[in-house]
Order: sequence, then structure tokens, then C-alpha cells
Amino acid sequence: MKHTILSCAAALALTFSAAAANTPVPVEGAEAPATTQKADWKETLTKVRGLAATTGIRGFMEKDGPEYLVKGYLMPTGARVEGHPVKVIGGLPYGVGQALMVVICLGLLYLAIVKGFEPLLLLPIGFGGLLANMPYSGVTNPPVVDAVTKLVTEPGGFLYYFFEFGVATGLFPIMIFMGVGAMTDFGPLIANPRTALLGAAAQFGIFIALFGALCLSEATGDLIKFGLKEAASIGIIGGADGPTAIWLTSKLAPHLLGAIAVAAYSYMALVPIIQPPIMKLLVPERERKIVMKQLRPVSKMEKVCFPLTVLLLCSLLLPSAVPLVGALMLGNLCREVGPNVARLSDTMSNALINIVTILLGLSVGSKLACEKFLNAETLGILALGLVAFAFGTAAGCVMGRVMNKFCKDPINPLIGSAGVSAVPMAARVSNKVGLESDPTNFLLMHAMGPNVSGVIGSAVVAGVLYTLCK
Amino acid sequence: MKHTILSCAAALALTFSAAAANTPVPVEGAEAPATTQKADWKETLTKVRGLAATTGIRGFMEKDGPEYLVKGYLMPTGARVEGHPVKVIGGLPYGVGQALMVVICLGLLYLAIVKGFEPLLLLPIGFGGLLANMPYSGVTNPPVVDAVTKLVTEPGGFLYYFFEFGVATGLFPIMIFMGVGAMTDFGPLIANPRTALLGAAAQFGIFIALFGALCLSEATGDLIKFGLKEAASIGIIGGADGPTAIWLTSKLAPHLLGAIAVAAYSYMALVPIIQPPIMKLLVPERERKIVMKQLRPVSKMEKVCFPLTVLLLCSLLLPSAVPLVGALMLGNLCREVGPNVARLSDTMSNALINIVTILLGLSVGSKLACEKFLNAETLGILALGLVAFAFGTAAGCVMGRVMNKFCKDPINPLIGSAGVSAVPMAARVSNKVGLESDPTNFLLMHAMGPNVSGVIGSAVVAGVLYTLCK
Amino acid sequence: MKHTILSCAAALALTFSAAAANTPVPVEGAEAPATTQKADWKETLTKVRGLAATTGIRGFMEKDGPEYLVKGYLMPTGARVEGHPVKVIGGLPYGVGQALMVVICLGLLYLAIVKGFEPLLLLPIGFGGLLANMPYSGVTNPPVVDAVTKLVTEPGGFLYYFFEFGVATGLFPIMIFMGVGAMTDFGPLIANPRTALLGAAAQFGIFIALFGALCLSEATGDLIKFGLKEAASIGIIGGADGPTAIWLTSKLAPHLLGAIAVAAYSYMALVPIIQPPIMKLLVPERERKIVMKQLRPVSKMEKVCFPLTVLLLCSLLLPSAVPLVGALMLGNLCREVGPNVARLSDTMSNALINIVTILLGLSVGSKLACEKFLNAETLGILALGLVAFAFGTAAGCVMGRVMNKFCKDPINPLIGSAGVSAVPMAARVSNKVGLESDPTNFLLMHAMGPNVSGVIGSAVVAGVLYTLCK
Amino acid sequence: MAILMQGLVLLVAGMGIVFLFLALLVYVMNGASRVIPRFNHILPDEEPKKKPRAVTKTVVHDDGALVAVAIAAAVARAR
Amino acid sequence: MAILMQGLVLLVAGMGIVFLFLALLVYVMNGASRVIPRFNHILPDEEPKKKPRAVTKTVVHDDGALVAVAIAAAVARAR
Amino acid sequence: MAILMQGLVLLVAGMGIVFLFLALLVYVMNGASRVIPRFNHILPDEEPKKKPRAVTKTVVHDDGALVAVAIAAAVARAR
Ligand code: NA
Ligand code: NA
Ligand code: NA
Repeated sequence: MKHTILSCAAALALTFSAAAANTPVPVEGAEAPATTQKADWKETLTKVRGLAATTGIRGFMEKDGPEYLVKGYLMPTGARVEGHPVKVIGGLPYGVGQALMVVICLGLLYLAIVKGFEPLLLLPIGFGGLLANMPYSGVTNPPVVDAVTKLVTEPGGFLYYFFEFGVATGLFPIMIFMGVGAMTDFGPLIANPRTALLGAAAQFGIFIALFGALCLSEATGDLIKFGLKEAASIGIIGGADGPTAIWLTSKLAPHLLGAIAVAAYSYMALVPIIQPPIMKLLVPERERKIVMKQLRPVSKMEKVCFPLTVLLLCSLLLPSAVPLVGALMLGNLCREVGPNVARLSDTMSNALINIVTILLGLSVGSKLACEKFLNAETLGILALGLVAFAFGTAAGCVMGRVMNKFCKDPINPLIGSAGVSAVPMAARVSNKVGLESDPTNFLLMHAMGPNVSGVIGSAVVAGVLYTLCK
Repeated sequence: MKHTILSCAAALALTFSAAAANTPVPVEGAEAPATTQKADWKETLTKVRGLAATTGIRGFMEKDGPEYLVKGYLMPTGARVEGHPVKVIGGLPYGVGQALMVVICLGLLYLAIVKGFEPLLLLPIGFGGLLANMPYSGVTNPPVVDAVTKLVTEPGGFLYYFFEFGVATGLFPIMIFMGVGAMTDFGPLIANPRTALLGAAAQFGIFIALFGALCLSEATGDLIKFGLKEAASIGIIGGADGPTAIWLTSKLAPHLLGAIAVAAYSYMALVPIIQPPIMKLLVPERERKIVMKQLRPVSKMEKVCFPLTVLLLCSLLLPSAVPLVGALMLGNLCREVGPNVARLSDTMSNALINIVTILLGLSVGSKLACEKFLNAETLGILALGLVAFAFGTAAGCVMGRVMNKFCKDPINPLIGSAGVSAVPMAARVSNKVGLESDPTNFLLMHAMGPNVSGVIGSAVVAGVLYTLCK
Repeated sequence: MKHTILSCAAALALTFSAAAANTPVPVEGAEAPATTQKADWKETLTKVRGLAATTGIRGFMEKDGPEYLVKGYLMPTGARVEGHPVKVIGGLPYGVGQALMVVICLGLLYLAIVKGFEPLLLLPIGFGGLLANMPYSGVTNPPVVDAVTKLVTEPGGFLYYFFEFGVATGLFPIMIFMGVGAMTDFGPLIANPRTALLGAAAQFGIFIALFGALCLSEATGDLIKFGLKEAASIGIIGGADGPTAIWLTSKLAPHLLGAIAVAAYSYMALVPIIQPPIMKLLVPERERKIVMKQLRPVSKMEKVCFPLTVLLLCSLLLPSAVPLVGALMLGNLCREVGPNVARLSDTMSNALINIVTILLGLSVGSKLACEKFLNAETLGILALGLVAFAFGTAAGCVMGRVMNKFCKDPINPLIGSAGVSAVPMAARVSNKVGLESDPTNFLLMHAMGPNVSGVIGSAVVAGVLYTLCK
Repeated sequence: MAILMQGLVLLVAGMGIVFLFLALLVYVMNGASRVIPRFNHILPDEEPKKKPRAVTKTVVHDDGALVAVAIAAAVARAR
Repeated sequence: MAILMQGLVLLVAGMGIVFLFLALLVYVMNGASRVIPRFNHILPDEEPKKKPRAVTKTVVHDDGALVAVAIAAAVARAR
Repeated sequence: MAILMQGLVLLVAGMGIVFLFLALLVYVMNGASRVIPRFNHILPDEEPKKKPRAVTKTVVHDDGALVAVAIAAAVARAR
């Protein structure tokens, strides 16, 4: 049986590749007659051969990037998106770059599925990247528009539509933030407000990485080029907050979206590995054992007022952060109001966030094109992302020690590291490191304070960076 | 510790405001160099100062409305939306108007959260209004389009996209109607069809408010100006049906959408306060005690045929009401068909309606701009909305008494008030007032007849008004 | 009471129709003054009369098709969609055609509701068709665009927006495929890979129907005209896979979408009637009793690798099938990865697929316009669809017998019929027919192998046909 | 004042139409209630439909009560 | 008649391609079924996955039965 | 090098702003924690909120345990 299949397959494959061998890649529109009605079978046979000329096997050997990238394309509105030369690192053929990206995306899927790295996002991102790098599949192509009639003659790929609908407009990250708000309990922050300063300090990583990106760009000359927009987008990785990073990057440096999202989610998953050594280095054993005062209970009224307070404050001082902070606080308000609007908060934190997560992940993955990912910049981004996480963690811990000097009630500096966000992973890390020094000292709830304030902090930074760098 | 924070904050605030003081509001593009690459740090510092010049604090003192409103803007299609002078009541600066709106929206949130006024809609509406009135936050801005290339250079705000996607097209109310249909049991109406006439009578409030709006417009001269379209939109408040009101208003008078939606949902929440006095006034104690014949059981076949019957009748007589009535009946058909399509009806009445409710509420809230809400018209709308509810209630009760004269089987006129829709609140009010006169006389199921027929009735009126006034 | 209602209704109806009788259908814009402000009551009365002239009753007597079809319309982008003469079979007036379609759609609803023919899809399709054929209801109208300003002066119908958003772009079928993937267990195929060949053989029906459509077109001259695109779309009915058929047809022959979707889903529901006689004819009693070796257990690792393997293979050989196969495999990967991404697979197979099913069904129904459905072509499509199912079933069974000759482990040819897809109906039919011959021989799990490979097979064919025929 | 007349026309026409429509609906439904029952066998009544989610919650909560009641009963009876 | 030839070409090519594709898939899967099991430890099998919602319902209904059975048993034993 | 200065300005300004903002938030929250409790009666605390779905599952599973425990207790007591 197996022999039969094999020989049959081999025979067909031979015919097929023979056909392909002597087929010139069909020149679009050259020999196609006006209507299919008049076409004869030879032409169909040519098309069948053309099929063999557009297999992925051949695509992975293709030298040039897809036509719509190189030559530009027309939008239905009549606007023209200009093309640009597409270069892959080392002058590799474009198809080989795509093949490398396929391997990298399989690696991402491995991390997501086997290692459990933020699988809810990295699985769709990796899968989207896989799809986007399959030659001739057209899943990221814009629609084909007739130059004369301006009518769409061929619809675009589905990843193109997802991206344009939700990422180019900024809607998906906003909707995710609603869900995040509906799932976040700001109670620990309300009970101990000063921990918000730890969340502020931990944003230091963002700016160090931003500055580092500019230094790297200067130092490496033409090898790695980052402008202010790129640097700000790279810095925001240090916010340790996926939707915030995607929101800012999609506005400032969409060509880096794939690399930055991958770096952000990967390092968020690596928080339990990245943070502990830094925390132990900066917080002496004695301070790691500090026991904090138990958090006071927080009333419903306080929890309901909190999102409105934050929103109003944000509006008064930093209007540019209002979209992100507003969405977060809308979700949180629905959560805290309780049963009367449980339908809304339940939807935000389930159906809506899940649907958007799928579409967002795929859209982000669609930007994992080889010419954007396979270059020295990506290595720089990965390095700088690590720098951002490390400095954020360090700044949080140092701020914790500083505050400890000035405050009556003691603060365990270990909770400072939770200020980088990465909810609730970073808070768990604080707890775990604390337990190593004193197995009876549970820091988890205390660490949730800086943890959730870190979310607000990085949304604020994103707003500021957007305004200053756009 | 507190001192440290305070002094630190004060110091920064001082520097900040000092910087802001001597900063001219940056003229867009005037001194910006061609690329960020060449920019020097002084320029960045200028931008930082510009940040201080675009805080909400300053925004609330701004005199003029946002540029895109005043000067108009370009759409990606190349169409130009013309600007118009933006005037706030009493010649107040625009920013002050926005501040007032923030207070009003907080009031709406208070009503929704604390008083439980239709919280599922009023919370998102209030929150959307809050966001829309935060200066420089840009959540309602259209995308910025380059005049030459027609490419979008800056995406719009998320409330803008929500509105354009779902309200300007009429899709959101339609989708909500599917869910309403999937949650509505027309059984009581099928069991006692003549109660539909009560649902017809209660639409009188719509037309009285319409006429009242025109009278008010005539009487007040230039102070309050309502054309036929505005009057029709105001009248539909009397339909006591949120999605219907939003559907019609978004088509006829989108500038009144915020005020009309707020009035409609507020009065729906106030039905237990508005209706009883009118009912008691118009229905003598003796008739309030009338016991109605128990409703006959309704077979599944009848329930399945009902939505199709209504749709066909609507198609034959009033095609303009088909979109709303059709969506309602689609949802109801799925509900009544049962297990085979339970997936669909469950989705319509849960995930879909919840998602759309969030987006619709925010979109409607985005129209709570001060120049549209802070004026005498809004007071007129609020007054006329009350008139509409009152006359609707009255007409329903009177019709009940009239029918009682002609019918063999007695009708308790109290169920007439339920004809205004406001499902199921109005039916409960009928029941409650009835119980006050006879504690053993349960009218709830009887009142559901006029109640659900009121939904059909107001959808029909919306269709008629759309055709006659568009 | 009844008399009162009747006489009241009759009186109104009389006035109404009298008004209608002497009303010329209002010429758009002819006597309308510049603004409503200046309008007088006579004009409103004229409009009321116009209402009587645009009832469905009158609409069903209308001779010509809707203006936007006949004269074409402008899109907001400035592109012009050309009109074309609209002809109904037998030269019937357009309104009569619509009335016939209403009856046909009620028939579809009957099949869906009472007979249980794929109710999840046929109910929305039938209902959408009902709505689309209601004269003057405008649910399928494009938005009205001002020729000068290019602004939308009247929004389109909701079915128009649903269609453009999800079907014209191909997004809805793709999203459904994600859900299908998340609900499909490829385990039986992995356990017994060679059953995939049965799934390949069963695609024969597609090509026979394609060839048949061309023959029919040649044979019937001007009566039935099918080009290659139409023939390919008709053939894909034989794939017995709804979303695949809709995806391909919406790209190649959108004017046939209604008929093809109806045929596809109807025959899928009829599988238990169509297949058994063919199976019994082609598989002798002796072979029907063949007991197959029990399937080996499949490890999680294999199940996780399977979707990636299929996707990579598809990418290497047939990039054009990547969108469909990719979406299917994304859903399946989420399913098999398990708890970590259960949120995603749960959403794909519940909220997302349900929402999209409603919208897709309605959109497809909106293409059940009389000029597209009421013609000889539709009869041809229905006949060819049956041919496709029959030949697919036959080819699967024959292939089963052939494989039985060559394989060590016996294959019951009855499972070949399951290769047409129609998951899981066709597999159940195999099982049932098998049980008739040997009541102890359960074929269900064995038949799931060809069944699910049939889904992959028809997605592959759709990709191939799209590339060759577009 | 012209616009007031327009409003009046709308009032009369609108109320007329909505009454006409719903009166016809009453009429048709009265007819239907006599005709349809003959076809009730086509779609036999099921047990009352319940919303899955709501049900789950209710049932779950009820379960608690039921269990308590049932156990109480069982224990009582057992004694 | 030219178009019929086109159809024939499509038939042959199409069936060839789909067979080729699925035959290759069979081949690859046969290979995979020998290779992958060596890596099964990477992703250990879990207990059979269940759809949350479905589960809930089933369990809830089962619960009713279970409770009844359990109570019956308990009572019986207690007696 | 100019761009590095820009980065430095951003660093200082950005950290300043985020500190200022969150410090103000701390200040406001400290004030609020003294003011708001006076209005706690407006929105009385409910029992701790739970996510419906999660709850359902938990409760359902708990139910099993509860039933077992309850029955065991009942039986024990009954004996
Ligand atoms: Na952060
Ligand atoms: Na109403
Ligand atoms: Na198939």
C-alpha cells in the first residue's frame, strides 16, 4: 500500500515539477485574453503549470520581495502607498528570509506551547508570523484596486484586514485594556497608595532603553538605525505591558511591531528568570525579610471612586494618556460597580478580550516579515528589551530602599520589582524571592500595589512618548 | 514620607508650570524640521513644554472648540467635512463647557451606579461622555489625512471609530434589537392579541412630543430651534425604547443623539415614578380592580409563526420599519425555534448584545459634547421627553378604558400604561399599581401584552418617521 | 369589539388606499424645497401619500428592479459601480419575482425549522433572503453618496454592511474555519493516515460537477450560461463544506452565492438520504461487513504537530489554500494545546463562531435576490450540486474498495463516503449503513478519518480553483 | 406656523398608521389563533426553554438548597 | 467546446493535485508517527479535554442524579 | 550626538512626569481615603464578587465535594 502511495506521489510530483521547470513565471496579463469565455485549454494548462511555479518551494527561493511592497499599491480611496526596495539581512534572497522566519515562528510557537511563554498572545503571534511568511499565500496582501475604476478587483488577505481594522486604528489594544481593567483589582494599591511610587520608579527601564537605543544607533553607525520614534517604541518594552507596547509601537514605528511585541511578551514570560538575580543583588538579605503591615480592607465606594479619580487626574495632567487609561478605568469601573453591570464586565473580561486577543495576535504576527525582523535592529531590540526589564526591576528595588528610609511603615524593597507591571507574574516573583528569605513572609498582596500601579505608569509613559515623539 | 512626596511633586509641578508659562502653544509644523533625525534637544524641550501647554487644566480654560470641528477635516476618501463655528451656551469658553459636561457625566454615572438608572447603558454613555469631554485627549477625533497623498497620517480616536462603525451605519441598534428579540416572549400578546391596541395607543406620546417640540420651537423663537427632523427624534423618546430612539436619532438628528439617548434611558429608569400618578388619575379605583381572564396557553407553533407574521405584515404595509422589526423578529424566531438554534439565540442575547451594548454606549456618550448638550434645546428635550412618557402612559390608560366599554372580556385599564414599552419595567408598574387596589390581582402577564406590542409599535413609528422626515 | 377594530381598520385602509390611488410616485427632489423649515403641510401630506405608494403591497407589483441595481451607484471612495438591466425569469415584474422569493425563503425556513436542515445556517440565510426581498425596505441598499461632496447622505442597509464587511473580504468564512478547527478532532486521521486518500477521492464530485456545469452551459445554449468561474463555484458544492463554498463563491461568482450556499447546506442536511443508496450500490454486502483494526491512541504531541505539519505542507505545495487551511489549523492548534490557551479555542468555537454564523447567514441570504435566484441557472446549480454529492460519495466508496485491494489492514469501503466532509453527518451515515450489515461493527471513529481529511481536501481544492479560475 | 400644521399631519397620519398596523395585526393574530392550532403537531411543544448560562447558575445554587433539603429529608427519614 | 477541454484539464489537474497533496500528507504522517512518539515527553498527555460550558451543564445535570443516587445510597445504608 | 541629548531630555522629562503623576495620585488617594469612607453608605459592600464562569465551575466541583461531605455527615449522624 505504502509503495503504491509513494510511487503515485512520486509520479505526480515528477510530472508536476517537469511542467514547472519549463514554465516561465507567468507575466501578469500578458497572454490572458479579455474574458475566460474565450479561453482555450492550453491557457488553462499554462495556469496549472503556473501553479507549479508558485508553490512555496519555489517561493522560498524567490529573490525579490512581494510586488505590493516593492512597487507600492493603490488604496480604494485612490491614495497610493509607495513601494520601497526590500532588503533582507546579508543580501539573502527574500524567500530564504521567509524560510528563516518560518523557523523563528516555529520557535515562538515552541516557546508558547511547550515552555508556556504567554501562550495566549505568543501562539497567535507566532502563527500569524508563520502565515505571513508563506510565499504567495497572500494573507497580508492589500486588496487589488483597479487604477481606472477604483473598484476592488481582488480582496486583500485576512491578516491585512485584521491589522488595518484593529491595529492601525489602535482599537484592539484599547479593547484589551478594557478587559484588563475588568480583571484587575486595584484594592492593594488603594489600601497602600504610596506603593504607586514604586510603579513610577520601575518605568525607569523604559527611558534607559530609549536612551540606550539612541546610543546603540549612534555607536553602530549604519548597521543599526533608530530614530526617536523607534527608540521610544523600544523603550516601551520596559513597560512590561503588551497592549501598551503594541498601542505605542503601532503608532510610532509600525515596522518594528513584530520584533517589539515578541520581545515584550517573551520577557514578560521570562520575568521569573530575569528579576530574581537583580533583586537579590540590590536588596540586602536583611531588608528582604521586612514584614509589611497588613493591608487595610478597602470599601466598595473607594474601589468605585478609584477609576474615576485616576481618569480625572489623567485628563487634567496628561490628556494624551486618556485613551489607554480611560479604557483601563472603564473596565475597572464596570468590575467594581458589581452585579448591576456584571454583563458588561463579564463580557469585557471574557468574550470581548478573547476575540480581540486572537485577532490582535494574528495581526501583530503579520508584521513578522523577514525584511523587518531579520536584521541587526531586531538583535538590538532584544538586547534593549532585556536592558529595559533589568533597569525597571532595579529602579523599583532601589526606590523601595529609598522609600524605606523615609517612611514610618516599613516597605519591603522586593515589592519594588513588581512595579514593572507584567501582572501578576512580577508580584509573584516578589513573593517568591521574599519567601526564600523568610518562609512566613507573604508579600503577594503588597506587591500587587506596585504591580497594578505599574500598568497605570506605563500607560502614562506611552501617552507622553506618543505626544513627544510623534 | 508624605512630606517628601509632596515637596517632590510641588517642585516638579513648579518647574513644569514655569516651563508652560513662557511657552507659546506650538504652531503645528512651523519650526519642526523635516525629520526627527536632525532634531536637536532644544526642540524636544519645547515639545515637553508644549506638553504642559496641553494639559487638561489648560484645556478646560481653552476658548475655542477643537480644530477639526471648527475648520472641518478631510476624510480618507477625499471628501471634506465642513467646519462650523462652535458655540457654547452663554458664550462660555469651550473648555468651561467641557468641564461642565464632565460634571454632568459624573452625575449620569451617579444615576447609573448609585441609583441604578438603566446602568447597562447609562454607565457606558456617561463614561463615553466623560472621555469625549476631556480636552486634547482626542478620543473623538477623526483621523488626520494628508491633503496631498490622502494617506492617514494619524489614526482617529477610538470613540470616533466606534461611532462611525456602529452608529452612523445604524448597525449597533439593529444588533441590539436582535438580542432584544431573543430575550422577549411574545406569548402574552399572542394569547390576548387585542392588547396590541394598547401598545398602539401608547405611541401617542411620541406624536404629542413631536408636536410639542415644534410648538416649543415656534414659541421660543431663536432660543430653541427644532426642525421636523429634530422634533421626530425628540418624539421617539416617548417610544421608551433605547435602540429605536438611537436608530432614528442617529439618522435624523445625530447632533441631538447624546441628549435624546440620555433622556430616553433616564425616563425609562424613572417609569416607576412617572407612571403611577397618571395611571391613578385616569383610571378610577373601580376599574383598577378589574380581574382579567387568565391567558390561554400558547403553542410553540404559534410562537414560531408570530415573528414571521409580524415581519410579513410589516413588509406589506411599512417597508421602512423592516430593518428594526426584522432584527427584532429574527432574534425572536431563533428564541422560539428552540434547541436547534440555541447557539444563535444564546449568542444574540449574551455575547453579541453585551459587546454591542458597550460599544453603543460609548459611541452615544461620545456625542455628549458641550456645544451639543449645554443649551436650551437640551432642557427642551428633557421636558418634552417627560411629556412624551406622560402622554403615552395616559393614552394607554384611556385606550384601556375605551376598549373596556366595547369588549366582552374585561380589560384592566392599568395595563394600558405598559404600552409605552420600557420592557419589563412598565409591565411591573402596572402590576404594582394593580396590587395596591387589589392585592390578589396579578396583572404582570396581562401587562406584558401591551408592553411587547409597544416595542413593535415604536419600531413601526420609527420607520414611519424616518420615511416622512428624512 | 372585533367589529370596532375591523371597521376602524377598514376605514383607515380605505382612506389610505384612496390617497395612494391618486398619488404619483414622488419624483425624488422635484418638488422638495431646499429645507424642511420652509416646507408646508401639504408637502407632508404628499409624503404620507407617498408612504402609501411605497408599501410592500405596491412593491410586489413593481415592474423594475431597485434603482441602485439598474442605474448603478457611487461609492464613498468615488468609484462608480455600474448598473445593469435586471431581468427576472419569464419577464415577470421584479416585484412578483420578489414575492416568489419570499415564498421560497419561507420554504427554506420551513426546512431549517421543521425539517432540521442545518438550521444554524439555513435559518439566518432564509431570514436574510426574506428581508432582502422585501420591496422598499432597503436592507441591502448601498449608502447614498452625494456626487459632489462625496459624503454619505444616507447610510446603507444593514445587510449591505454585513456583506461588505465579512463576505466580500472573505473574513467570515475564515473566522468560521477557525471555529471549525477548534471543534475538530483530527485524532482518527492521525491514527490511520491512509484514510486521507479517501478524503482526496471524494473531491472527485467537485470536478465532475465543474465539468458538468460547463457541459450544461454548452448544451443549453443561452438558457443557462456558466463560465469557468461559475462552474468552479458550483463544483465546490461537492466539497460539502459550507464556509469553503462561500469563500470560493464570494470570490469567483458572488452573483451565485445565494443559490450555491443554499444548495450546499441543503444537500449537507440531505446526506443521510443521498448517500446510502449510492453506498449500497457500490459496496457489495461482503465488504460492508469488513471490521477494521481498532485505532491506536494518539499522543498529545502528535495532535499538536499535526496542524503545523499540514500548514507547512500546504504552504510548500499550495500557497493559495493557505488562508483556509491556515485558519482551520490555527483553531485546531489552539484546541490541541489545551488548557493554556483554552480561552482562545473556547472563544473560537463558541462566541466567535456563533456571532460570525449569524452575520454570515444573513449576508449570504442577502444575495437571494430574485434576479439571481429565479432562473434556470439555479435549477442547474441544484441539479449539479446533487451530482457533486453523488459522485463524491461514489468516488470515496470506489477508492475504499481499491485501497482494500492493496492494503494489508482491511478498510471498510463504506467509510469512503465520509470523505465528502459534511462533518460529522457523513461519518454517521457510514456508521449507520455499516450497522445495517453488521450490527456489531461500529465504523464511526474510522469514518472520522476520511471525514476530516475531506475538509482539508476541499479547502485545498478551493485554493487551487481560486488560483486557476480567478 | 406652517411647521405646526406639518406636525399635526404627522400626528394624525402617524397614529393612524400605527393603529392600522397593530389593528391589522390583531385581526391576523385572531385569525391565526384559529388556523395555526391545527398544525401544532408540526412543531410539538418542548419543555420550557431555559437560558444555558442562567440555568447553570440557578441550578447550581438550587443544587445547594436541594442538597440541603434532600439530605435533611434523608436524615430525617433515616432516623 | 474549448471550455469543456478547460474543464477536463481542471479535472485532471485538480484531482492530481489534491491526491498528490493528501498522499504526501499520508507519507509525512506515517513518518511523523514514527518520529514524534520519541518526543512525547515534551508535551505529556493530559486528561481528556472538555469544553467548559458543556462540562458545566453535564456535571450539573449529573449532580442532580448523583445527589439522588448518593442520598438514596446513604439513606439505604443508614437504615 | 544631538539625538542623545534628545533622549536625555526625554528621560528626565518622562521620569519627572510619571513621578509627578503618580505622586499626585498618591496624594489624592491619601486624601480620598480620609474623605470617601464617610460616604461608604452610598454604596454598601456586597459579598465578594466572583466571576460567573469561574464560580460555576468551582461551585460545581465544590458541590461534588460538598455533597460527599454532607452525605457522609448525614449518614454518620443518622447512624
Ligand atoms: Na508597566
Ligand atoms: Na414603545
Ligand atoms: Na470536503
